[in-house]
Amino acid sequence: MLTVENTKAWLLRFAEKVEANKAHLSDLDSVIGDGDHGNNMARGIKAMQEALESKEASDPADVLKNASMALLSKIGGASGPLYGSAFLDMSKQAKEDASDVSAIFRAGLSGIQKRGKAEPGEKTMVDVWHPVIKALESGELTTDTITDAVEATKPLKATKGRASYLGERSIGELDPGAVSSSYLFEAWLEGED
Amino acid sequence: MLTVENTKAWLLRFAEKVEANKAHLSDLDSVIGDGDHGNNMARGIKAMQEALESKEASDPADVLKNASMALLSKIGGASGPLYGSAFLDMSKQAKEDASDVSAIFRAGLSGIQKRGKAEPGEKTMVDVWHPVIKALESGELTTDTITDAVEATKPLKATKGRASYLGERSIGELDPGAVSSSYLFEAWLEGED
Amino acid sequence: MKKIINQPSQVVDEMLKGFVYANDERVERVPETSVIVRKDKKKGEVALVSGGGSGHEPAHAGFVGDGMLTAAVSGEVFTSPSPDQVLEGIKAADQGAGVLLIIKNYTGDVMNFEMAKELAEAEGIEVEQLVVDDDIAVEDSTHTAGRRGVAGTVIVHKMLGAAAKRGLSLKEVKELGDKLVPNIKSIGVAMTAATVPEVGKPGFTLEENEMEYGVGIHSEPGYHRTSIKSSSEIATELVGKLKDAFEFGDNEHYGLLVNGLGATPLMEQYIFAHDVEKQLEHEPIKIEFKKVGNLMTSLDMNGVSLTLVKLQDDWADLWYDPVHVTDW
Amino acid sequence: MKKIINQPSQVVDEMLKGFVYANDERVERVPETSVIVRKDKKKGEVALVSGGGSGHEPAHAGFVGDGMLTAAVSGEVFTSPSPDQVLEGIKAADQGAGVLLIIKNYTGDVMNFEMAKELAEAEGIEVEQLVVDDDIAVEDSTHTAGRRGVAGTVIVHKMLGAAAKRGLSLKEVKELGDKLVPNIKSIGVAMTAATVPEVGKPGFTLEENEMEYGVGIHSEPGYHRTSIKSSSEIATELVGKLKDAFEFGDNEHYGLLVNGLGATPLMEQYIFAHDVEKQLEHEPIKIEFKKVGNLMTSLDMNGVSLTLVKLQDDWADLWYDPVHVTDW
Ligand SMILES: Nc1ncnc2c1ncn2[C@@H]1O[C@H](COP(=O)(O)OP(=O)(O)O)[C@@H](O)[C@H]1O
Ligand SMILES: Nc1ncnc2c1ncn2[C@@H]1O[C@H](COP(=O)(O)OP(=O)(O)O)[C@@H](O)[C@H]1O
Ligand SMILES: [Mg+2]
Ligand SMILES: [Mg+2]
Ligand SMILES: [Mg+2]
Ligand SMILES: [Mg+2]
Repeated sequence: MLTVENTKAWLLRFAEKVEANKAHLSDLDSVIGDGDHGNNMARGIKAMQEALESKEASDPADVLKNASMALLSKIGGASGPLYGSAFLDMSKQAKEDASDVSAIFRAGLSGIQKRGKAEPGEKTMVDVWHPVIKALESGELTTDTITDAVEATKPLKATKGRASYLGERSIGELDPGAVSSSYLFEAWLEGED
Repeated sequence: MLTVENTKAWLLRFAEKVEANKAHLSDLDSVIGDGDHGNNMARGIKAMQEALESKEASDPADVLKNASMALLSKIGGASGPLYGSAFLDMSKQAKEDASDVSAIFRAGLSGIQKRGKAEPGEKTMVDVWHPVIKALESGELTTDTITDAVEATKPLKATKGRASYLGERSIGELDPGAVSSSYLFEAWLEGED
Repeated sequence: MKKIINQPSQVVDEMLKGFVYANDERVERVPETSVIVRKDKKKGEVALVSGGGSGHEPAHAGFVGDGMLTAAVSGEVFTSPSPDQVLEGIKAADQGAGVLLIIKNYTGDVMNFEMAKELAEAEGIEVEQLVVDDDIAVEDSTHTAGRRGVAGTVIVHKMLGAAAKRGLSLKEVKELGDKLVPNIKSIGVAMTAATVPEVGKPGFTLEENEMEYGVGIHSEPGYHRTSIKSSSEIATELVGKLKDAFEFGDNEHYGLLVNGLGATPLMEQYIFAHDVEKQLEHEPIKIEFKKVGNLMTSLDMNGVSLTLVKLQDDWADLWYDPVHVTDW
Repeated sequence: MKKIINQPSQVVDEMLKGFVYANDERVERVPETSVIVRKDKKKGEVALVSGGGSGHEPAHAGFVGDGMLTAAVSGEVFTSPSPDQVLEGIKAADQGAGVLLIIKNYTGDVMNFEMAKELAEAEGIEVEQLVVDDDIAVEDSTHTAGRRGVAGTVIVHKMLGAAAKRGLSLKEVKELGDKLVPNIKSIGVAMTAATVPEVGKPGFTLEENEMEYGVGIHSEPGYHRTSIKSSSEIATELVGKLKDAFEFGDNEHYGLLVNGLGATPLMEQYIFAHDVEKQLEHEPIKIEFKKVGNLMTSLDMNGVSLTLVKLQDDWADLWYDPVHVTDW
């Protein structure tokens, strides 16, 4: 069950993790992308924090929508529209039913896939969202699931996004967007304890 | 006494020395100028060699004139007009009287000074031409005179040409144009043996 | 990192301020946005909006003005602007005849501009989009995000800008663009990678004696790293790639662009252009127009790219139509 | 040395070939010379000839065309062209109304151009000369070859080009130049020195954290070496020097040029322009026009220079007069 409070707390934990790992995310992106994922995400979550603090929210859907707008307008690059779309569709689903968290995350994934057209296995953030949601639906989500999903992006060859230009050379590296997505889910799990 | 033969032989020895010291001249110019004096001189004396070989000369004045035109049109930079003017005025004087070598060199120096307006002590090629000609006139020119004149440019502060922008920092370095001029006089002396 | 900047996070905002300061007779900035729009808008003309990450100057703001772009939207360095910024660009540019978005083919740019298009349409503005994908260094486009959009985009700006100025409708300009884009192909070479100010080190490292063919304008990897070649050898390689891609035929007419990537002096660009000329002499094609200079740069990257456009109809005329922008 | 060239000794010839290839609708090369001359000469107009060593592209050939230079003469890299080359430039440029030589103040340039003037006069062509010495980094001009000619020369090209096009006589153009030159002052900063292709290494060495104020456009030494400063600090220093040199007074009008030295991206030039704007806001003067870009470069030198011209009469109009050259 999402509430205004636990949604805000979750997203602020997410923000902290991104902030703490900003350089790490950019470093990962330097290897198979253009080195800006940490800066992009940090810019976005800073705006999100400000929005969460300054904007009134009457329900969790509102919280998610405010977050969506902030991320969409401040991240930029590929991950901006993807996180923006994910949060927008999560907000819509939360409006319908704030109690079914799996359904809300599933809506987020579908937002990402509508926008980015990536399937699992293309070495993108989808490769974290997809297995994590499956585990959540079957009640088996642990931090290990998340870590494993992130690790599992290593052997993949990128066929979407900027990393795809590396072809074979993208194999053996973590996907930066998968790592930033893992923080979202880890932050969620920490609230479940 | 200048003849067509000894003038040509002299200038070809000069050319050899410049060619052999091209990098050295540019290195000297790197320190207090713009690093091109060796390349400039090498371009010029190559054209001079070609002119000496291809152009008919009925008297030593002609040889000097052909050399002048080649140097003037191929050296470029500051030293081009200076060597060009020197050789042109030497040619004019040789036309008058090919037997008085000191007078010919004196005319060359006056050509350099008309064009470049430098007095002795300004750390230019004038600081080799001037003492060398004085020694020649009193019958005392030796390789030591030449070497000493070159060395004597070291403590001078440049107040003409590109090196002047260095101000005090030009002190302690050889003047590149003084060095290239020393080759001209050394080549002359070698023919006198 | 030797850069004349202040806070790395402020480079885009300060650059835009400097750009407007220098060119205030021609352009203005939409307040609180990263949109540069021409001042002398022409009611009833189709508007062209382009942009993308910053770091490609003079693209795109330098091409805003009569006969080229109506507005340019700048993102952070090498990072697509967000949909709300592009939306502001669309609104500022609209001259009542609809807006064409000219997008370089990168996942981020395409998604952000597409979302902006949806938002603008929701506000009742007619918007079309054109994705430029001229970089033939990416061969296997079925297993990638597709060919990247690079310097050839500038040809699209120029020709469609001229078409819009001539009074073509949005539909016509868009159709012309659809026909034009597949006829533009580019390929580049880098001697050094670009250093993003906020990152502080080059996107990749090339040794003192190395260069790389096929690098993208955000330091994306190329197809072949090698020891440094002469300008003439580089021209042979790049012209060869373009020749294969176009399959040069008799009596075909082309336009040519030599583009400096940021830190390469004009002297070298002209030397390279001369070597390209020598390569093309052996080919059956005719070059109708040429342009050399820094047009679509990659910050301080040292390198050049070569673009050819296979001409049809009156495209050469569109190229020569007068234009009043900062950097043409 | 990472350069896109072939034989270092051939760079000037190959560059000129590439330049003519790219701009053959506007200019041509006088055969067997390094002279670039405009094709559409205007009988009866005063001709302007400028030039100097190569390595300052787009200066000077990029400014040849209607409303600016009639011909440009290129020497070897950083080496003045010889008198016979300048003479060829004068002969090619002459449109029957006399020729003005615009010379940057360097010993070599002055002597070679002066000799060319003498040769041309002997052939019956009326020639005047104007020596530009705008670089205020050289303070003590009585003990040096005098202030150097740098980016401010471009302002002379533009304004006198406009004056010649308006039909002023050689005497009038020369008089305008004599009045204009003392009102132009420049000062630069370098992050790296230029590498002359035939030399193969930079003219001087700056450590990774060093820069130097007052460097000349051939890597002549400046007046102060220091740790790297922010754009804003650099603007403070350079504007301060210009302010002292001009002694800014109320209601004075100026034109402003931010010039990239070759390897500095436009992004940084605009950031710097913005910092200059902020500095000048505190001053009583009014800036009438501004221009930012690579105009008078120094090969691959990383740095910028700042030029101000104190305006009188209709000089601002001359600046805005239309011009058709490759790089304006
Ligand atoms: N089509 C796509 N679908 C899903 N995720 C994608 C797609 N393209 C890129 N991504 C994600 O975006 C991340 C890169 O984001 P970022 O570096 O911020 O943007 P950019 O690539 O524009 O620089 C990748 O690591 C990947 O996870
Ligand atoms: N006014 C002058 N009078 C005499 N010699 C001069 C003068 N100016 C420069 N020189 C000589 O020219 C030399 C530099 O020549 P060079 O490097 O070929 O030309 P540039 O200085 O144009 O690069 C100096 O070392 C000096 O000897
Ligand atoms: Mg990235
Ligand atoms: Mg020199
Ligand atoms: Mg990016
Ligand atoms: Mg020189």
